[in-house]
Amino acid sequence: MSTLERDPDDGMVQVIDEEGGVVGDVPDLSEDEFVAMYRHMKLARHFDERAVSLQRQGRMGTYPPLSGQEGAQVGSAMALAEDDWMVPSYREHGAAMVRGLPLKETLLYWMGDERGSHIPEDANIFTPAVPIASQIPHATGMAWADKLKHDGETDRAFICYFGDGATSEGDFHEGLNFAGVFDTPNVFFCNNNQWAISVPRERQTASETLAQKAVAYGFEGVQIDGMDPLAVYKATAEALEKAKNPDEGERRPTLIEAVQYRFGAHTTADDPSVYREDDEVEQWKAKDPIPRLERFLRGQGVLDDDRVAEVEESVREEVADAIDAAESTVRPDPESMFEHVFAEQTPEIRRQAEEFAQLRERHGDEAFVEE
Amino acid sequence: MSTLERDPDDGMVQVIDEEGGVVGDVPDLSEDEFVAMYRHMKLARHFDERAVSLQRQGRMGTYPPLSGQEGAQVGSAMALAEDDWMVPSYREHGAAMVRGLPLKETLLYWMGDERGSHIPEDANIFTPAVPIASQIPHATGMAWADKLKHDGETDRAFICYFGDGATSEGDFHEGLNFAGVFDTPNVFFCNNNQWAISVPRERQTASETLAQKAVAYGFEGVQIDGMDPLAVYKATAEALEKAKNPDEGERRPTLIEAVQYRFGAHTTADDPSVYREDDEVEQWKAKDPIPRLERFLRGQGVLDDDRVAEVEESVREEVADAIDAAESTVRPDPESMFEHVFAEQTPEIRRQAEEFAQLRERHGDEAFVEE
Amino acid sequence: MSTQDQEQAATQNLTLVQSVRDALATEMELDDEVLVMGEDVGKNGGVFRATEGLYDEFGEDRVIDTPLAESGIIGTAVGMAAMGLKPVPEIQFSGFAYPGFDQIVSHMARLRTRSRSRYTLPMVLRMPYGGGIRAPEHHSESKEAFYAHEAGLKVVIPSTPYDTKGLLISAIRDPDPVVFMEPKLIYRAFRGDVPEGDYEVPIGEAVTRREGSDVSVFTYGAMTRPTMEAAEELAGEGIDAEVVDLRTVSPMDREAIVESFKKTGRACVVHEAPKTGGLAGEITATLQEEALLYQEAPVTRVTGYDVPYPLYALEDYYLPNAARVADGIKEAAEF
Amino acid sequence: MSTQDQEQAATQNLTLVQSVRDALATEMELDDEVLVMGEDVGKNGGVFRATEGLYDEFGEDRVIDTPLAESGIIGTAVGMAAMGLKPVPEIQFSGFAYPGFDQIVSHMARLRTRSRSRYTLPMVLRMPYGGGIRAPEHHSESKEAFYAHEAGLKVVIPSTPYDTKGLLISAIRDPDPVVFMEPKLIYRAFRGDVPEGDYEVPIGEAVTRREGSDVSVFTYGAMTRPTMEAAEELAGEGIDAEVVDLRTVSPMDREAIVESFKKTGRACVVHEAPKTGGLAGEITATLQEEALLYQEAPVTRVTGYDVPYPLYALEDYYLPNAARVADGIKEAAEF
Ligand SMILES: Cc1ncc(C[n+]2csc(CCOP(=O)(O)OP(=O)(O)O)c2C)c(N)n1
Ligand SMILES: Cc1ncc(C[n+]2csc(CCOP(=O)(O)OP(=O)(O)O)c2C)c(N)n1
Ligand SMILES: [Mg+2]
Ligand SMILES: [Mg+2]
Repeated sequence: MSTLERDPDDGMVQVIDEEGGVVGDVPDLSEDEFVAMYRHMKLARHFDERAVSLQRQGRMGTYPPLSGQEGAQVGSAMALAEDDWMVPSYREHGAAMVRGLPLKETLLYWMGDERGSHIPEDANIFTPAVPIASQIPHATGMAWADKLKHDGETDRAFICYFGDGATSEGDFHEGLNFAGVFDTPNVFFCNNNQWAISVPRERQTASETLAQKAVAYGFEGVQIDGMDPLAVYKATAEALEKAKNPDEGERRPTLIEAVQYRFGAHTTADDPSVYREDDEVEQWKAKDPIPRLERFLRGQGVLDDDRVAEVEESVREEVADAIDAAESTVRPDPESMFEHVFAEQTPEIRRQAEEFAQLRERHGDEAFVEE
Repeated sequence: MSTLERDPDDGMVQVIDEEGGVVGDVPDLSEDEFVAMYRHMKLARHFDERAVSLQRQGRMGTYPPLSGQEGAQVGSAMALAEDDWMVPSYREHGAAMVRGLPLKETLLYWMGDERGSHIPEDANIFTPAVPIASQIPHATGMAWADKLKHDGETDRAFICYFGDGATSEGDFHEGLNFAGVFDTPNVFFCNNNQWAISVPRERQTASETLAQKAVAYGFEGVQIDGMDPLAVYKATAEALEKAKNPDEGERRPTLIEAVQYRFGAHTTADDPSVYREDDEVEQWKAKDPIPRLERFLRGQGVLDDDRVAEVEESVREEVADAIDAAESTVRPDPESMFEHVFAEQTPEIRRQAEEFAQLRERHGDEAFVEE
Repeated sequence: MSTQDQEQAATQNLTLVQSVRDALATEMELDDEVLVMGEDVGKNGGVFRATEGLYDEFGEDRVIDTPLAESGIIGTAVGMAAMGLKPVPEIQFSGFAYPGFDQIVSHMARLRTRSRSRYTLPMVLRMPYGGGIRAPEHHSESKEAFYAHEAGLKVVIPSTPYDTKGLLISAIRDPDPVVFMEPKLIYRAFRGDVPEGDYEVPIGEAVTRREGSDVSVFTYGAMTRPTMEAAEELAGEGIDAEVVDLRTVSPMDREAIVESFKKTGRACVVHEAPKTGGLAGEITATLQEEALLYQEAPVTRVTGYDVPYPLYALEDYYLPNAARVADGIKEAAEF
Repeated sequence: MSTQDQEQAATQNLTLVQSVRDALATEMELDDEVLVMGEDVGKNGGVFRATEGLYDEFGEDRVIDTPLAESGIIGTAVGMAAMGLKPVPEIQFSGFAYPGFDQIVSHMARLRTRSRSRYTLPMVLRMPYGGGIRAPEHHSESKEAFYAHEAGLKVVIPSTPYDTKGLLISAIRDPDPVVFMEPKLIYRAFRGDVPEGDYEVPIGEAVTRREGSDVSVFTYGAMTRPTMEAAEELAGEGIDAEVVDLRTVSPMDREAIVESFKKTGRACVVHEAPKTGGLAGEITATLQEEALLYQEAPVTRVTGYDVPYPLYALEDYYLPNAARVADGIKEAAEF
């Protein structure tokens, strides 16, 4: 039976428990895929640690850490087919790297360099949206376009990520409602990490689960253990299938609530000790998706100390290289500010750009930037 | 058992069937109250007919008819206690008249006279909102204020009206979600009249009922026969009770979906023949709440031919008087445009008002208004 | 299409709203990726009949009745456009665009910039705007200044059937998002010759509706009419007003504005939007920035008042009319 | 409180954001109907700490953490205010007010008018605005012109800790809705003397920060600082600039603006909002309407550019700084 059709009262979907023991149907992944999943998660975690430290050292601006959420991000991203699309929020660089977004881009973006927002042409990733929930209608529209363009048949699905807080916004409601009405090939993936900055999940809504909100849109919602990468993979794969499998009248969007926890601060500008207890953090750390998958894979004989060390080494290198690459990128050309507003500059923008060039000439860049 | 706790699969709550036969628990109303209910409904219907004809004759602007919806409007409004509040949309003048809004005000409002928007100080009715669903957060805020002011205890509830189309707007979602989180004394009353202008109910949302949307907010939703004024009265009374009955932890908002039909056009500017079949209208006319209540009350011996004639006569008189009063009201003072913007006019508004006075003096009103 | 072809092309005599419909039909015929969506645009043909018959002609996949949700309409259109479709969402009245305002200013206006042109939005957001039709509250506002102040949007406001069709076709073909505001007061007020087939009227170019030497009057949309009326009236009194119809309020045709002003040295700006923060301020500032030495009189502003748009019993007092415009022109002329 | 009392009152040395907090605490102490609500304003004390400690002091019924929904926040505050409470909702960054824009322009601004004063809205919508803090996208906009263009709203933008407290107290006591925009760039940039206890700084009154005779410079909020810097610099070069801090951008103190201009005949307007449709246009139009005969040079505008606010690597190039402001003043002075 598809995990999506479960009775909501059956609780969260789980495949491996906190010790890495098998408690559900293990998805059919090859050994390489299992290792890749593990490596992606390690990469995301290590990247995250380094990014936080770059910010602390003043080498990067505000940054939103993802530690604790690797299982949900990597598990779901790996379930996507090559042609599928991902519509992220600001915290999904872990998922985006699985889909081919170079770490360097992510670093540049958080270093305030506009060029970091350019998604490589061959990666089916939408530019991250900062206004909470506002990307949800986009994802619906993208999926809808695909369906319309391919005459109702489609073999692509569109996963859209957002947080627990996002479910309170009108755009969540409108985006999911359109998806229900027009049967768009969407998977709405809610990273319920228990907190929207300082506001706890229970304060966002009185509904018992976030998954049950799908009832309002006439499609299925499922709550899964978001710190179990295999449960995430499985539920996402099933939802993607349902989104694109074109059996007449059976294509439906799905809402997935992946229950998880953000170990760190909301962003580097946030101090979580003000609003939550260390105890709570510790409890959730026991569910850390990385050791959990590692234990499972060691148990399966897929990982051993050597392979783990290899992965750790290669991950460290990859991140270090990306940081070097980002930091050695020449600063963006200030005049680029006037580009990419329209396909063609308007006369007024051209005039302002010229004025700006003269201004810089007159005063030198020292007048603008404290070095 | 409260009708609010029914299994949603049990179908709509009904008290009298289409023939006026009793199929549920008749609410405990006095004979006078039953007659008042009947009279209010007849008044609303007759007012509606006259208003449409005034518009046709060019004596009034665009007007939104309510025929067919009298059962829902009057049944729910009568369930309110004196102290309760009503937060209407643009179509609830039938409900508002039950609560003491003079017909003359409603007429003035649709005649484009700002003074018609002034709700009498002693009527607990909020000014109608035109932007769809935007009044829902107001209702939540009003109820919340009442709860906060009275230290968590409250004996007032706030009913908020909106249509089926309104359930698609973000403000519906946000308003109900806040109500669920803060346990505000609200009853959200959805007049599902099957159409949002030309868009049918099934195109608004894929959810099977609108009532089930309450699941998303952690409170109860109930679907009722909105053309059965007694079912409406009953469900509303129970929901009001639940909203204000201050048993700790038991006060909850409710979403009521009152299934009904708009017999006429969306507004006098609309031509429903473009988008719906006469057949459909005829089918729903068989459920007309007025003959239905009349049959029931005749059966109970509360109404007979004489009393019906009496009611009809007095209703005709009341509407005719209101039209006279509205039409003999002197036109609003053009300078009133500059009033009620702020408690005190700003210097710029004062300047503009003076300029305007000079302009009128210079040109005479002929320059502005074609007579 | 060359000018010659145009002259040969059959013309129809259409109202402004019919020319909206004609532009949509023309582009939908030529380009499969163009689609129309919004509240009541399908079977009902739009509350103003701007999409009449398109549903029957192009089917429900290209003329889409949506749920009642402006943020959903604009937000899904953004997603569609990012995937290469060319959606033309309709907002029923400009006063109901605000639930979707975030999608307009945070996304429609910025997706190209944000993605460094990886994603672009060939979409047109249509909305009737303005007063004078005896409609209820929120149905009569004129808030083009909101959109003109947001970088990344083009804002077009036509005033004739011919321009409406040509500008709307240009807007649909524009690779960037356009807010297309239609003066509903003159949706059916008069007819004009409109060529069959497709043609473009360029975005960003003003047109002189009346040549004159004494005062330049800058206006757009529904206000073009009372302005022309006032200009004709004043001609009898010996004041020769030049009327410039901006047609696009962003990007504004500053060149045409300044050029006209250099000729006359006097100006009056007319719009129905409230005065404070309205575009008359922008135009005035541009004039004195670029041509102060030519200025012979204060630029007069004839605009809506700084009060909420009144219910219709008083709207004729709120909206600039020919008498008020004439006063404004005279004030500039006689200073 | 009389001036004398004020002099005797103890003063604290506060940053601008601390004075926001102080104003809130002061009014909440004096008036039980005042409450604070918004995202993270409770336990967390606001992402900028503007409500720090209020939750502990006044409890969760008066310092309310809400769900993440701006329309819900503003819309429920409208309902509360209509029932007589005095809510002070916080929007975390002005760039996130747009999901609630409909509630602001269709309801906050209009409920008094619509109900003919039966319902009034004694509420203050606080939001930090503006750039320069190295924040992500949408965290740096300056769109006061949107609110100033909507009749029925007052829009206040303080620039000093003293004014912040006094203006916020006035705003809370105002019977009508106020949009209170806080220059987050200078939330902690400097301290100033702020009296303990309550006092008002009147809404709608500009203040002259520096007297001068050559050029009038009109500005507000965070831009007051680079403007003052530029003025001081130019004093060395023999240009004596008068700096007028508007403090309220709607209703604008046109009298003070015109008066200063009549003295100098030259003006420069500085704001960080984009140029087109920004309030510099409004100010310029006012000047030449009321005092053209005094005008000796074009009014120069030193503003943000007409492009989406860039990510932070380039924001220092986007924001007007002292050098640019000095150029703008000089241009006006030397014309
Ligand atoms: C519309 C909007 N309002 C407010 C914010 C400020 N903000 C940024 S992240 C955040 C909390 C988001 O919580 P959630 O949706 O749970 O996602 P998480 O950050 O936990 O991944 C808030 C309030 C924003 N970015 N957009
Ligand atoms: C935000 C907004 N969008 C669009 C409209 C235009 N409009 C007025 S009524 C209506 C349909 C409303 O349908 P429903 O909510 O079912 O209420 P009903 O009119 O059927 O009572 C629409 C689209 C509006 N008033 N407000
Ligand atoms: Mg979260
Ligand atoms: Mg309806």
